[in-house]
Amino acid sequence: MSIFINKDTKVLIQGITGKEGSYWTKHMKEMGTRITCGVTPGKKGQQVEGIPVYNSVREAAAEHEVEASMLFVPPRFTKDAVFEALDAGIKKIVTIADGIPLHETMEIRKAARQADALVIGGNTSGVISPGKAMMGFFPYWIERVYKEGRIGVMTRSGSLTNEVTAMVVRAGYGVSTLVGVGGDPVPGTRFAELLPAYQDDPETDAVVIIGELGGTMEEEVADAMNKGLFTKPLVAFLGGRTAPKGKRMGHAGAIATGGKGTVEGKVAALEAAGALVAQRPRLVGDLLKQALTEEGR
Amino acid sequence: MSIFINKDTKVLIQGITGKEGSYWTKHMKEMGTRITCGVTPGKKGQQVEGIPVYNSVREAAAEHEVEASMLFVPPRFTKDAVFEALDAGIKKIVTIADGIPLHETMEIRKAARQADALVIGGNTSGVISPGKAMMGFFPYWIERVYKEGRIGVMTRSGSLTNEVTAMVVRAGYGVSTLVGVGGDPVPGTRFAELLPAYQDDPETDAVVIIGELGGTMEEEVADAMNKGLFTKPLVAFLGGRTAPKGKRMGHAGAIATGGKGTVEGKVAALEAAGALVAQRPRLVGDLLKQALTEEGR
Amino acid sequence: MKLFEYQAKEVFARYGLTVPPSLTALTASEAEQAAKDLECPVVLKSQVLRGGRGKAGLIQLVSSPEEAGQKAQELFDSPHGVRRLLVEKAVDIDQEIYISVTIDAEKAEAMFMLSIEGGVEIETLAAESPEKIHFEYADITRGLLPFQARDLIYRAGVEGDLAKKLIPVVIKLFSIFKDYDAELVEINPLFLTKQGELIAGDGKIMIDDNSAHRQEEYSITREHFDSDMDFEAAQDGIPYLQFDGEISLMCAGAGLTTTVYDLINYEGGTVANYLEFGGPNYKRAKRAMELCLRNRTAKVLLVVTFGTIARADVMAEGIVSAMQELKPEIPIVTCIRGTNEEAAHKTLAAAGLDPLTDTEEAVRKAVSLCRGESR
Amino acid sequence: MKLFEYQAKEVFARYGLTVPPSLTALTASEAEQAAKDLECPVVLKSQVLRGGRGKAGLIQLVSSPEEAGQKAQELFDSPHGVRRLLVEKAVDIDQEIYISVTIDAEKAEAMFMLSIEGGVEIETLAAESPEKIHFEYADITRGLLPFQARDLIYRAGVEGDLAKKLIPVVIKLFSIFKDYDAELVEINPLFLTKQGELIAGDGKIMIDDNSAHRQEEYSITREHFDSDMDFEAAQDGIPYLQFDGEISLMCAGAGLTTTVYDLINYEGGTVANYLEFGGPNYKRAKRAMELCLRNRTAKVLLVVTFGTIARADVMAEGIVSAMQELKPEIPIVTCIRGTNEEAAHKTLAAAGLDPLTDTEEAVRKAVSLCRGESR
Repeated sequence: MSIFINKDTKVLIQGITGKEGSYWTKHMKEMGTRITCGVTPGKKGQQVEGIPVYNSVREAAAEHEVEASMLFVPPRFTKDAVFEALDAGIKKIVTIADGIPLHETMEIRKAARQADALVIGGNTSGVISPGKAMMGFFPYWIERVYKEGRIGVMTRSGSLTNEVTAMVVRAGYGVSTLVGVGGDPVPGTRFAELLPAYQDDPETDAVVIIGELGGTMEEEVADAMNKGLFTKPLVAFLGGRTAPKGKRMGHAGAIATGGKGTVEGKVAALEAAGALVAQRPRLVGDLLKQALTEEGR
Repeated sequence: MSIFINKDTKVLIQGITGKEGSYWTKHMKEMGTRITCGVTPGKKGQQVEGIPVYNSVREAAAEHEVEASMLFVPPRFTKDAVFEALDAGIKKIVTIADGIPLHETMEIRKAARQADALVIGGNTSGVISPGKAMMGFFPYWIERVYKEGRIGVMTRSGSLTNEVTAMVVRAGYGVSTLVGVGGDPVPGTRFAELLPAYQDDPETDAVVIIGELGGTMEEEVADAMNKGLFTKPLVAFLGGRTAPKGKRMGHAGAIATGGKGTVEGKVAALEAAGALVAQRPRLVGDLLKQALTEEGR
Repeated sequence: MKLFEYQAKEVFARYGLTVPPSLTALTASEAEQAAKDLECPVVLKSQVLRGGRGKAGLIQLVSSPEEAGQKAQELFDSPHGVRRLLVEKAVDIDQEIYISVTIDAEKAEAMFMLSIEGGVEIETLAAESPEKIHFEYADITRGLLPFQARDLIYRAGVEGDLAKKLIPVVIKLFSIFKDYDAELVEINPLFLTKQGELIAGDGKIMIDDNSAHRQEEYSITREHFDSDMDFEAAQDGIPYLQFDGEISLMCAGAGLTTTVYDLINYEGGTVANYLEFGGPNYKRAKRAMELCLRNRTAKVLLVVTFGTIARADVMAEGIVSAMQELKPEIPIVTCIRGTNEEAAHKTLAAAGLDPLTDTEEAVRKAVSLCRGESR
Repeated sequence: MKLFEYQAKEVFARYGLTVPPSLTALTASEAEQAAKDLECPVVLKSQVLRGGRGKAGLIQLVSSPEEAGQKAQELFDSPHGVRRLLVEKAVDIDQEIYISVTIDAEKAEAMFMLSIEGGVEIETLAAESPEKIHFEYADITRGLLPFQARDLIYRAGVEGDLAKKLIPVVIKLFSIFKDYDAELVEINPLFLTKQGELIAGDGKIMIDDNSAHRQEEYSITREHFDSDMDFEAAQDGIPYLQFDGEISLMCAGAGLTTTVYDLINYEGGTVANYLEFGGPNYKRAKRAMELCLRNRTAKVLLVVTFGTIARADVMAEGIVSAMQELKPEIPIVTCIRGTNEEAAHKTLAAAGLDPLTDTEEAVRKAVSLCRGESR
């Protein structure tokens, strides 16, 4: 098991012949990801790491089974690539692109929801289920971070994810599935929308969320917990507690507006919903132990 | 019973205070239509024929039950009014406007389908179930046309509808529900999409379709009959058999393009599907008799 | 409203599509000068809206300015109403492609058609080799996305350099379609030159009449019509079609009019003209009758209506007072039904007309009047 | 990228929204002349991007050109970095309205906020009287339809003539939002004058940086930044924020940097600057270190990374060679982890640095170095 992706998920790579695309295709494949085909317009007939390349998603999907698409496509062409995947009926899409025009991120999220699909990203490292499969570019070879285990991780950040996940591993745990929802103001998928999958995943005992100031994603997690949609232990770490007001620190998504999105507000909401909030990354491990012991696991 | 609308359908009138709107509101009400409220922006608090007027559909729908909306709105504002009704969750909409910009008719039909709603029109007289209710502007007082009965009528035309329906009545029948889908190239609802309702209507014994050259609506009816989606007797009359090629005769929708849409093609498709096609309006009554006698009714 | 080829090509050029160098000419000497300026060989293309210009001899390749002047004069003198020529530099053609965008009414989407065998009419291609036409659909709100353009092109079997050049053509075609509220934008043929360039060989743009208020650049001119009558009626906002038969038709409602046209044909009659007397025109009987009576071939005026908002009594009064003013020399057959028809029939009878109520009867009467059988 | 008020108002005027007559002034004498030309009373508005200009005294009402010149000089001389004034004719105000459009990330739609009690900051309004803010949402593809603008206005309790005038304002605001790839378009206050006219009293437009390639009209200038350093770093494409503490921060990754900033504060330290050394900048250690070392208040340089594509070994080599070239006088604390970290640690150790691997340890060390506790 694992959420979003597993060893059997048939993955298409859009932008497979590019420098990043081919490099990470090799790594994803090495890690065990089942990549069935790739697409780069005009490159039909080529092969990348033994994977056949097509001109279009429609063409690739006609020849191969495809359940998910991984995009290595520049930000300005990401909307086009996402819509191409959605139109071909693909329901799981990961885009790492950093710099997608903001209005296009709105179009992407809206279209994904209308198609009942999940788009993860942009501005993320992707999704990884250590030891099973990966859609993205994680340094899975760093064992003190990407160790297989039973803790789900969701994050808005990149480097901070390594920092915090290392603490999860240092505490003796490993990761079931890590999803980077990305640092954009309008990510394709939000924390709370992934909680049901973690709730249902028999291989996930608890979830760690790595948030930051700005937006309302952490508040939505608290809401979902209050509604009983997620009942496993949840530990959170949030960056930006001391960030000065009025300066944009962190990701573009990390802005507090209209009285919403402050770290204090998020912490209060999460704690009221029963989550444990770590003030420092180092404390995430302790809180996980505390939560899982309370649960009697 | 009857399809689309009956005595109990709660109808909202958009554009109720206008000259046409208020005139036909009076007639629809007189005929028995249950009109609960009306909308004209900026005219909140007024009354038309005792019906309260609101500024917006949202406002009206919050105060009254609304199942269907009848638009008396100029063609350039029809898209806005249809979307307002759709956004308020209304699933049955009739627009009589003649002259809706073509690209907006595409948007209207697309949005209606996405919302699982039916938009009838534009460029139509609307829908009437004689003796029960009316959304539109039919001369229901002309008894030799608008007589209650058990024949469903669907039409792309206005004046021709009176001509043909008079023949139905002359043959001793009456009308269960008459739907004018309208003469626009992209009507909101197409013949074939209404067939299931006629099929299910216990008060409809047979259907007459009044078509013309151009488009593929009649061919779609034949398809539906071939697929067994409609099994009651169907009689068709089609105008434009002798129309010279290359001239636009009839409605804007009445153009044969890409080898499709000729009357000969339509007649062949309908006859192959088991429909009876009248060469002249006068013959519609005879064919109905023939069909209903064959059916043993 | 259809644009002329030269107008469509102006639009193409505005959107960055390549068109051949060209000039327009309103006289033979302008055509000769244009041929000089452009350098021969040039093609003289008659700017008329009818199809099949090639077969009708309305397109001429000429190899010298003198020939250009001479052929131009022949075209202007032809019976096809040529009033303007597009003088266009001849193109060195390697391949002809068909591309268009129109509307799929059922899907309610823009529909692209692409065939890498262009140069013939799409109707012919659809009938003879439907498998050679490739389709793509675009939601009008979402627009055409680049991947859809690529998809269409790859499915048509185009690859490599030509595919790269075709992608922007498809995308620009959609922009034109959208920006001009078009019913149709067609490039047929789209030339692929020996130098590998894509050039619009012809161009059709049809603008939706219902969107005319936001497409003010173009207005109806005499050149859009076959006859002065058509043009005059259109300026008056009265839908009108000119034929050359014997029955002048004044009807209300497009569907009914078309049906009456059929019935006249079934009865062996012929139609002089077809005039829309319904909708907003139902109070304009005098103007409508005036236009009808100008048809010198007409032997009878047939009025058929069955209206709702277009009240029968108002139409009848209009007809009667128009008769009194215009004093038509040909007989009038009326079949006016609908709202307030009793009053209408009284008015007509009082004026000496026979108020018929059955369309077929009226048609038969009109046809027999033409034959001089009765009056 | 934020536009200045005068730029935002230029955009408003282009879309047919009414703005007060105004001129800009770069000197006190230009301000005096502008006051003469516009006729007093006029308002001098400092063109800076910070909020709360009124409270900070950066907006001045003056009643004579002489006063305008004098107050303008005071504004230019103030410590707020005022480089341009908008000299604006004073408006006769009856009511102030708040209107804006921004983004609702969860709905992925444009979000309008309207309050008929404007003039205060939306954060204040949201905290104190949330019921006075009315919302409407528009799909970015479908656009804002007129009925939605009406709905918003009627729900806010506006009716009659004012409602009619507000509808086009809402619609135009959306057009600006869409055409300028905006994150925010705000008019606060929108004045209703005693004559019943709606005039934009202030204007904010924030353009999405990721859409800069299609918004070429505006570029980053020195006026957009608080300090020369911020501006220089931005021109180099290096995200940089200037503070006035003791630890110069060179970190990779926005989330990690923000967290390190928190940890420094927890430990009682202060930050001199915040520089993004990740993403595309990970190979530019020298330039990054150069910028950091310009902070004369900095007592230590702290480097924290935990990267993937931004390789640890490359960053370490960059740091070491930058050290050799720039010969920093302040100590450097490194905590570089991620891809190829073993090699990175060897490189750092060979250069005499202590390659720490725990962020908190590194922060504590930096803070104690500032206190002079160890080295």
